[in-house]
Amino acid sequence: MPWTRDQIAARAARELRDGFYVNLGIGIPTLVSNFVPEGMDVTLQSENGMLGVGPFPFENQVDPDIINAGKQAVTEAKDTSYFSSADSFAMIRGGHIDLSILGAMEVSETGDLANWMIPGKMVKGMGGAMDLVAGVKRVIVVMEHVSKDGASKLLDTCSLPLTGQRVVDMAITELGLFAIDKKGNGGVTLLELAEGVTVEEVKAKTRAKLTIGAAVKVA
Amino acid sequence: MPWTRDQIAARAARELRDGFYVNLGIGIPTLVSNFVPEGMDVTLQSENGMLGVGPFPFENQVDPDIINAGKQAVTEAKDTSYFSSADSFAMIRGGHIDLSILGAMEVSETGDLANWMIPGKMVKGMGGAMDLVAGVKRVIVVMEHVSKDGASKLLDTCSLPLTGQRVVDMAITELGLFAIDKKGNGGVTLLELAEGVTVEEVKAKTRAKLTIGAAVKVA
Amino acid sequence: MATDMANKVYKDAKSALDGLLREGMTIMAGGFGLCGIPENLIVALRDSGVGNLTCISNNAGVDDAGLGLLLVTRQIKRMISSYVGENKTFSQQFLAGELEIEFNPQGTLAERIRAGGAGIPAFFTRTGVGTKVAEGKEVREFDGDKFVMETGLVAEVALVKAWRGDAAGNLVYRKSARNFNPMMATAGKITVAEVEELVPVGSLDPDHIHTPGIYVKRIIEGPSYEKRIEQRTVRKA
Amino acid sequence: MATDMANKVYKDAKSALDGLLREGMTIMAGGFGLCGIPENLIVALRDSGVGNLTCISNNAGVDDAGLGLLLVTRQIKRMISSYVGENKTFSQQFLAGELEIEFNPQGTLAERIRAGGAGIPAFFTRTGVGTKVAEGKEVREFDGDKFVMETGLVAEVALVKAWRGDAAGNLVYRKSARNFNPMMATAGKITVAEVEELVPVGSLDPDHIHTPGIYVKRIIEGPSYEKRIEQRTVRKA
Repeated sequence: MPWTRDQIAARAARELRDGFYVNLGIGIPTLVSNFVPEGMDVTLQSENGMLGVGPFPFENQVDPDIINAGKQAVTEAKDTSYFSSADSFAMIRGGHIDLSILGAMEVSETGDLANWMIPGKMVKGMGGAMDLVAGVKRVIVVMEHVSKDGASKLLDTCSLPLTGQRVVDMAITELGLFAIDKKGNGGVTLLELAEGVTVEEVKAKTRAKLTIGAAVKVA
Repeated sequence: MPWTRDQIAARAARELRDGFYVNLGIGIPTLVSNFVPEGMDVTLQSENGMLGVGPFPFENQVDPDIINAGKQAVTEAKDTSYFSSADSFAMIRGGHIDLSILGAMEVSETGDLANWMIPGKMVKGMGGAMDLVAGVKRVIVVMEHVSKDGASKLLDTCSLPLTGQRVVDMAITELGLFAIDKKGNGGVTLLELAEGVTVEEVKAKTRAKLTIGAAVKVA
Repeated sequence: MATDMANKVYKDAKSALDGLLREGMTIMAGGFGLCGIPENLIVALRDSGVGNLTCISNNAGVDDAGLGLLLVTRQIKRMISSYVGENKTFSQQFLAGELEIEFNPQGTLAERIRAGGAGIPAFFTRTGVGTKVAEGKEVREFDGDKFVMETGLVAEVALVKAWRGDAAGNLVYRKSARNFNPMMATAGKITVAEVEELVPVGSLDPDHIHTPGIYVKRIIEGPSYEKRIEQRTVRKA
Repeated sequence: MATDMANKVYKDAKSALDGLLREGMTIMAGGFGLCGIPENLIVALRDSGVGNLTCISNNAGVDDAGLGLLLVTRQIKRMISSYVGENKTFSQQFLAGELEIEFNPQGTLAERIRAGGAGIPAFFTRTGVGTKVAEGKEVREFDGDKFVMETGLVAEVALVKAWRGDAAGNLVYRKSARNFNPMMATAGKITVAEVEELVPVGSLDPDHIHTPGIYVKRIIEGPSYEKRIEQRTVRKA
């Protein structure tokens, strides 16, 4: 069985470390906050200008002045601070955020990321994604392995306009976990396989230079 | 009688306008704050990071965390705000300060200013002077007309290393008030003469292209 | 223009914009989504009827709130934004070729505005290198990494929203409603602020003021605030 | 390095610097004159004996306080400052050729540090155009005016002083003691903060925090503060 959205998020959460400052994108990335290990100190940043983002509010806690970058109502953590969006992106661009987890349309074997526009369709804008992937220390993409029309999203070269070049360190899909060689000649290494998924399925659904990690049991 | 230091400061104060935000340098410029007309709203900025600088404290008001850019103990005004030095110079560089009044070693007829170093002598540093003259909307220099060894400080060209190029709008000395053509071909125009000072004395003590303003009575 | 304290306070949004508006001008408007937007000033801007505007704002509001109000009336010719996904009117006008858009990465937009207010005409950032954003711009290496040059942004008028303010123009923002407001306050040739509460001068702690009064030329206390929430995400008790 | 909250608090200045120091390193120290300087951390740095330091600080203290302490012990090889006029030891060592100095205009220094912390490798400013400061640097025109390119500054360790702080590293400065501390907190690879009062997490208002905890890796409560005033200018009652 391929991983569910929750299982992908749970796997991504295992990349968190005590003391990390993390920025989570919208969608599956948001779910990662549900899987932070008990007792681990992880601080969430929201790029509109908030450090220390708590869970969604109870109905009586909703405050229109407390929203995250997805424009969702959220709450404060115990150590929250607010700052301007300029200061927020100074934090991001300056390399102070340990990890960003975000979604993607395409990821290439050299770590190129496309997640903001499809030529010919209405473009909504890149928001803070370009700043995040360029500035954060480590970038993990969580996404479905193939698009709705069956095309691989893990490619040798992105076909869509880029969000960032050589920026993705790791991709987690329903099929498994992949390390990406963004600094060298490129290449995707399958490090973990979802229970019940075969290496053959991964190979069939991946259009990138793929290596099977030593720890992966070839069924 | 040439103007005293207080008279120079008082004359400079007449260049203030209601609602102005002003940065004053050390020395005679500091005295200008004693001559702000009653009822006029002038806000003083100090480049270390304070807007709304009040007078020196009474003995029991001294607070080591409230100092001006001259490292002098000062007090708060009714509408004071504090900010970082980066934000302070963003304010200065961004052209938000209406007027800067500061001292000088030399001023040229094109508005060049030298007030920070004498080659061969120990250099203390330029502090915020270069930022102020480059960023503030209008710059008035208050200074003695000649140096201790009798050399004119109002020159065709500065001999000392510059603090800023084409930055000074007006100079006020013990001999009078001078407009400086910093945008065009240069030139110093005597607009006001201190009581009892002659145009001849000004001419003798000025080494710049000098025009006598129409309103100045030639004795 | 008089900038003394007494004269900074205006009685309402309409009078606060009086004499500042003209066809084809560039206006900044604070806020992120509908959070921290200058609600009352935007309505007054809409009611003024001034058109052909270039608006610099992170988003374009929704169809019936925020800058969306100015899209419905077709007062906006061009937007400089980072994300406009919440607005259907925007899509329609854009696809019909009636509206221009310049997308900026959000952090680049924020920094360009900060630079504009700080007298910095250009700066280098790694954001957007190797993407469409860098096309036509100078790309330069520093210490072996590539950076793209971006320019400062200013506006003829900046409209900002704060929580509290005083007659000297000092502003304090509340929580994540701060967002783009502080930089825009510095980058407007004329900055007009609206606040939920106008408090007496001297009642704001000098250490808590986010925008020093020097940046604010006109200020009003808004009569009311809708403060709509776009995504009312709640937990079950 | 662990950065979780509990581990950010150190018992004293000496332990807070433990493992961070090495000969020839670059250190930033906050403060303007003697106002807002990290008094206790500077003493601990002096006591460590580490030498050949490059110090980035607006001033160089006085002979017996602030960075002056490190000049007396000849631990500083090079200063990047804007004004060092208050220090006689400095003059002597400089004139003897024992000390290097790079003068920066104060605003350029402040902005370079801000840029360093914000991931901006270079920016343009009009400050210093046509002066010695611009020599050897790129000068470029924007809109008909000339600007000089300045680069971002970072340090291996930044030492800052705040009024209050918490175990998460959040800092609040007091009055004009803020000065260079906030930018330096962002520009240190490792930032160590000392505060007059360490308060419980949650007791600082999120809207009043000047330096978010992310920037502070280690924090101590200083045992005492001299807070010397350089110019004790008083009015007669």
